[in-house]
Amino acid sequence: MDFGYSIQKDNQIDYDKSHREIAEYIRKEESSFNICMSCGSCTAICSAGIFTDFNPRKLYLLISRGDIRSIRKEIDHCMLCGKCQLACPRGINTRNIILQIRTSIKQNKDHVF
Amino acid sequence: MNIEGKKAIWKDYQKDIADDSYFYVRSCVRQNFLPGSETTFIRIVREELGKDIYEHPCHTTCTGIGYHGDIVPVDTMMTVVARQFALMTEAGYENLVPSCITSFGIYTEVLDTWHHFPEVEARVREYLRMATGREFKIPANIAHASDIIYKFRKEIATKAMYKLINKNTGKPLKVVEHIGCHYSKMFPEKGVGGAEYPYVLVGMIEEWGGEVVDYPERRHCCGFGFRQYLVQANRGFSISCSRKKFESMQDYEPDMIITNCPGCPMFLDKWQYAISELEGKTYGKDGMGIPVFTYEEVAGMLLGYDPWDLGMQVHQVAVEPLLDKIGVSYDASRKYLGINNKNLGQPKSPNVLVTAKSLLSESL
Amino acid sequence: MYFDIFVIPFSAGFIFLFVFLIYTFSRWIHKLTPENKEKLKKSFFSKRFFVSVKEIFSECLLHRKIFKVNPLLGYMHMSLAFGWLLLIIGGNLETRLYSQNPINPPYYPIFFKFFDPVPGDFLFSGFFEFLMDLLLLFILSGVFLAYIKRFRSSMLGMKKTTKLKPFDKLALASLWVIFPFRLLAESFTSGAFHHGGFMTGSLGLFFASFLPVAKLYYPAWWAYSFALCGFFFALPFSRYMHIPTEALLIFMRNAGITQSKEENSFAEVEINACSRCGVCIDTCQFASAADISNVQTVYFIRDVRHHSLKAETANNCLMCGRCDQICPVGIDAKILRQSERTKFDYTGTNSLNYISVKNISKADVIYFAGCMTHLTPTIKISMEKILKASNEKYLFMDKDGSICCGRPTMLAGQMDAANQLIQKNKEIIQLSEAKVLVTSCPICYKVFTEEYKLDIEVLHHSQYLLQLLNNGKIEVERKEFKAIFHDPCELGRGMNIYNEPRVLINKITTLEHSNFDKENAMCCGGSIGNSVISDEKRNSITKNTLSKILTDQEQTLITACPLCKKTFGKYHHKTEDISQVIASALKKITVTR
Amino acid sequence: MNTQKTKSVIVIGAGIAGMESSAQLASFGHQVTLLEKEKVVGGHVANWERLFPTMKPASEIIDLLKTDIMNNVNVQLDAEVFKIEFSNQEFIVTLTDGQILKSDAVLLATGYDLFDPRGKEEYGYGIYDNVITSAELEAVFKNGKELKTSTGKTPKRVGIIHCVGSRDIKAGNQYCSNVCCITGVKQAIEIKEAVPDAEVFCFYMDLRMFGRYFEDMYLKAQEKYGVQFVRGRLSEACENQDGSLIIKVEDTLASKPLKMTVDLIVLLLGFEASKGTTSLGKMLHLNFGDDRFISPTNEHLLRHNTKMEGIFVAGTCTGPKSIIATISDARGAVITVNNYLNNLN
Repeated sequence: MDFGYSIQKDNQIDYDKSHREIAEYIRKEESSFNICMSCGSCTAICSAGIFTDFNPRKLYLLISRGDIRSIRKEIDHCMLCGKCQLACPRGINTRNIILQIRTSIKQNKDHVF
Repeated sequence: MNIEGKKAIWKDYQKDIADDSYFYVRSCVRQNFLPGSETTFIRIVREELGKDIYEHPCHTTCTGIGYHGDIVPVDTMMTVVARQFALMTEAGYENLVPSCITSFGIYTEVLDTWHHFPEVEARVREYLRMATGREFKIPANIAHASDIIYKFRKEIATKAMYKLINKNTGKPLKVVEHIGCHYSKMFPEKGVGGAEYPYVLVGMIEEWGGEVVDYPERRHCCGFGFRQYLVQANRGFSISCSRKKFESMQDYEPDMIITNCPGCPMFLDKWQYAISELEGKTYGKDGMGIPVFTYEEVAGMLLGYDPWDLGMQVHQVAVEPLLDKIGVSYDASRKYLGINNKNLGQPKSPNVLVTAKSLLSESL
Repeated sequence: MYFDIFVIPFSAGFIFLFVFLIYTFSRWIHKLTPENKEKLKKSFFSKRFFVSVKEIFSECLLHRKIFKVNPLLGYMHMSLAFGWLLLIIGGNLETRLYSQNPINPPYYPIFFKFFDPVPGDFLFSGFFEFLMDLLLLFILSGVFLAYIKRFRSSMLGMKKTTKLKPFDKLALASLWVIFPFRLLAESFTSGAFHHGGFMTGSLGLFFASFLPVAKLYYPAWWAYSFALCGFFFALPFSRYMHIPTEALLIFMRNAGITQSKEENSFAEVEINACSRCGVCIDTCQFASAADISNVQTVYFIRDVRHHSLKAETANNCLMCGRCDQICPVGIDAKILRQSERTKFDYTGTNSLNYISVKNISKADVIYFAGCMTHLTPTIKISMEKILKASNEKYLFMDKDGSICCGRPTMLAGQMDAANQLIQKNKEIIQLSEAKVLVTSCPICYKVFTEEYKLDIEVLHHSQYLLQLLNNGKIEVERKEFKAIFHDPCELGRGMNIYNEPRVLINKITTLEHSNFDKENAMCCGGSIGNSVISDEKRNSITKNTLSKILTDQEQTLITACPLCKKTFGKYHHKTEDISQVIASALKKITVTR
Repeated sequence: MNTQKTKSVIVIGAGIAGMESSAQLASFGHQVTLLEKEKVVGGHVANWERLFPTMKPASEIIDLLKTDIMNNVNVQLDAEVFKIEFSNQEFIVTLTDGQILKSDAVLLATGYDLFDPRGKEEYGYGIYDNVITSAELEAVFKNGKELKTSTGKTPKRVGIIHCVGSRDIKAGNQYCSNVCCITGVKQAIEIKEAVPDAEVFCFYMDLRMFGRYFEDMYLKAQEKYGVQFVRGRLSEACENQDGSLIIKVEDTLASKPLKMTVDLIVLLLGFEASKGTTSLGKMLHLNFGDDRFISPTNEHLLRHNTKMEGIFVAGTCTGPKSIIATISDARGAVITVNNYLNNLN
């Protein structure tokens, strides 16, 4: 019989242990990654967002926090249609960020995703 | 860490604690799992401090567990609390001393509620009258049992046979103090030292020669949290809370943990075993586990009471290593003998954590 | 038998080059797909052959296209290429006539002056003597220009010229000295034997006046031979490989072989056929408006050829096609880039399988606004207004949000993802049983037409609106205003649709003209073909383009692409989509049937 | 005006508001006495190194104001007001040293105090060695010291905590202090300038970049200096053995709890009505807002009048203000006082 004795995983982001190499790579390749102010315009008009919970704003944020648990699954949902890029008030090169995320995932393939 | 800063805060959080004639109310958890501690408390207060302490045969649970476990409605809880007050009034006492931290929180919460909403008090008085025909006076003073020990920590120190000092090295023992959440997190001004840096146990430890360890997760709950442990689905959360604390205190290599709450010593003690079984991980400098005590056990131990009379044989993490460090004399053979040498029976593997450790090392 | 050991360097180089070319060309042809091989074979025995020859003559020798862009540059190339050929032909005729011997060793004509400094009289001898000197002078004038181009490119009206790799340097150096050496060799010889043409002769006498020409002419011939040798050896590994390759390319192209997105040897031929003339650098708006000058087609192709292509270079291009338009060799760089980009695609497979096809209602016309159009609602609204007015039974395919047409992913080199999108959209379109697919976005239009292989009519809304007008399904009234039309890259150069929009607009107002109409249209800067360029550089391109195409600020800038509209709209508020223009001119009373 | 006898006014508080208004009042020909309880003029601004958004040195502003008051303003330092009375048409101001001054009007420019961070116990100011205040950080820069942790190490990661003592009923202040947001951005930039390879995080609830050029500074902080902004309020700070600190917040935009170790915490302290403002206001029975700052007669139109005729207010004694706002507020006060004095007979 199960008495429920288990140890729950922590939902907390532990910035000291989190995987920020992806973020560092992107910052190097696409500096506009830095200037997101999380307004959510990109997510609001996202073509993929209509069908999935793909959320560029949150994706960028989690990556910069080093919480990459979900990106492998989510990143390929993007159709690169470029609407977000037109919507972004800070002129962030959102399409390139997506491409760079994919590249960096490729480069860190031994990584636990 | 700047101790002056803490002292400044402690100054702001002093409470008046009655110095005699206490009406003692027991704790559901403690009288079942740590009966030694409550007995010891009464013994210390009567014999060592020569104070008058009375416990009414008819007093009941405060229903705090049920209240925080969402199964006892607030009015019921308040009426039961009112009955406790009535018993006290009838017995002619006015200084309430709960053994349980949650009871302390409950009584404080109820009085605060009545203070802001007199109509609620009136209603509860009416309920109590209808149910039992009893009347009551509002307690003049409510102090948790640990407050009493804190108040008389110096007296105890003077009478003590031992100090919280490693007799081999002569260095003070590194002590982790853990305060029950309901002691001051709800009403900081009602706890000695407030909510952020409570002083009640720190005061005892300093007075008795130990060195307090302030580690990052000090404020974190032990994991009991009623819903966490009582609801099976949440049990994993309960364990992970304790684990968080151990992970955080481990680097400081504490010699012992002292608590002032019913649930905390149980869970901080028992979960060490659970974790060793689940993850093969054990804590403490030598991985033999960190022994966990109630403040009464510690007071009693330092006063030279027999560890087995204090009920230390029911601990999950073996206490012997610590007793040896301090130099407390004890008869290992009597560990599992009760009153009149009645055999209490003993666990298959007394030093569970140690075997878990060895099993682990074999598997490696 | 004429021989001297100094001919050996030349002959060695000549033979090496000959063998190398035979080998490479046959390798390329061998690697072609069977059907392409077939095409090539056929073309040799059809009039296509002569077309190719003609083209080779006009492009490889006369360099007509370069002439059109830049006469001086054209002359330089022509003098070198055509001049040299004439020199060879001339030389051969001369020696044949002189020696009366049909078979001479290949070096004989080259070093004729050495072997027979004083040939004496033979048929047309005087004429040839004059002709050969004239041709040499002609070539030398080109060489002279080449010097200038290298050191003062601006003097040839070029903002920028290409940088060189080591083999290029060797080839170039040899090319630079070949003809000066020949001049010296011939002049010294003439000087020593007091016989020569108007240039070599007189120069010879001049040199003889203060130089020991009799001692000098032999080494000069050696130098000449070595220069040739150096050039022949370096050529295959230098940009000059384009000279022979371009000829092959012309044959292949005229045979109807095209570059498919998956790289094949045709791509290799194109890459080798690039002469690095650099006209693509100047036509590229990056250089002129965004101060980016290391990613242009010429550099891209160079990097591909030297296997040193970086993702950044491959991706940093607006894919506007202006360079393809102007390329003298006619290289289709857009497709080359696209296929190179596939190598940097790290998308997971079946990444888009979350897309579900909902139940689709039937219609005659299915309208796909496109992602960008959803950000320019005026276009959506106008199209709906017109479609309603036309009483067509239509279905707004992506009314509530769309999946992308697949072109952007394709442009990013993600074929798998693109195909997934194409399949999904295809399903929807087919389920609607529509006979016409109309889209407001040239980007979508291109991919619908080229990749979807639909068995129904696919139209850009500019074409469709014109149809509606012509069959009187809608009517518009004239309202004169200052207007200019901007050809979107994907619609104009991309799909060769230039007239429909103009006819359409001229029904409402009279279009004004700019120097950037049709093929010369500039890119708005918004292109989704580029994933690298920064927003700020995009903006400077947009501003620059506006400043060029608007002849006065009162003009309404009409375009036919939501992306162009949005991009220009930022800086020129009078920017309208063609559908907007029609919708606003729509007559209330429409023919109902 | 020259025909009338010159009128006198006492300005209390030689912060920037007091200095500016004194200078202007004097220029209108009034006899101005400026009282300052400290031994120096300049108030809080004198302790600041550089000012947002221009990054001009604060000393520049102070020096300019000093030259303005040098000649025709009677400045009294070390002069704390003991009491203010009104009898036969004039104000009698008694100083703690017994000195008595008279005037036709009094202008309060008594300003603000910084929130005492010990009120937020859980942030551990005064207990954890590496928790400092924005003012202390400013002092480091002003004295040209190197930015170091308590153990003398160069910080690798710094956390800047916004709204300390602002928008926090637990801290007793539910109002916004106006300038902390931009101060945080400014100091984040300065930290990056001082220690380029340090990671700097701003923990904010909202970023209120209301002023001209503020948003530009915010963008610059992200773009040029890579300062990271986390939307979440610090819940508690804990100390590690090595003196570094563990910060616990919710990253509310990621809707996840976030924990990170930082070497240094900077608390952006909010404004509170200064002791002087409170005591003088009470003494004169002026109205106070819920925020404990003085309420003028009318928040829109009579921003410098109080319910006491002849008593006027300028600067931050009527609520948190930036330097720019304070100076224009002071000038507004000058017009009001000047009109009042000129209409006296």
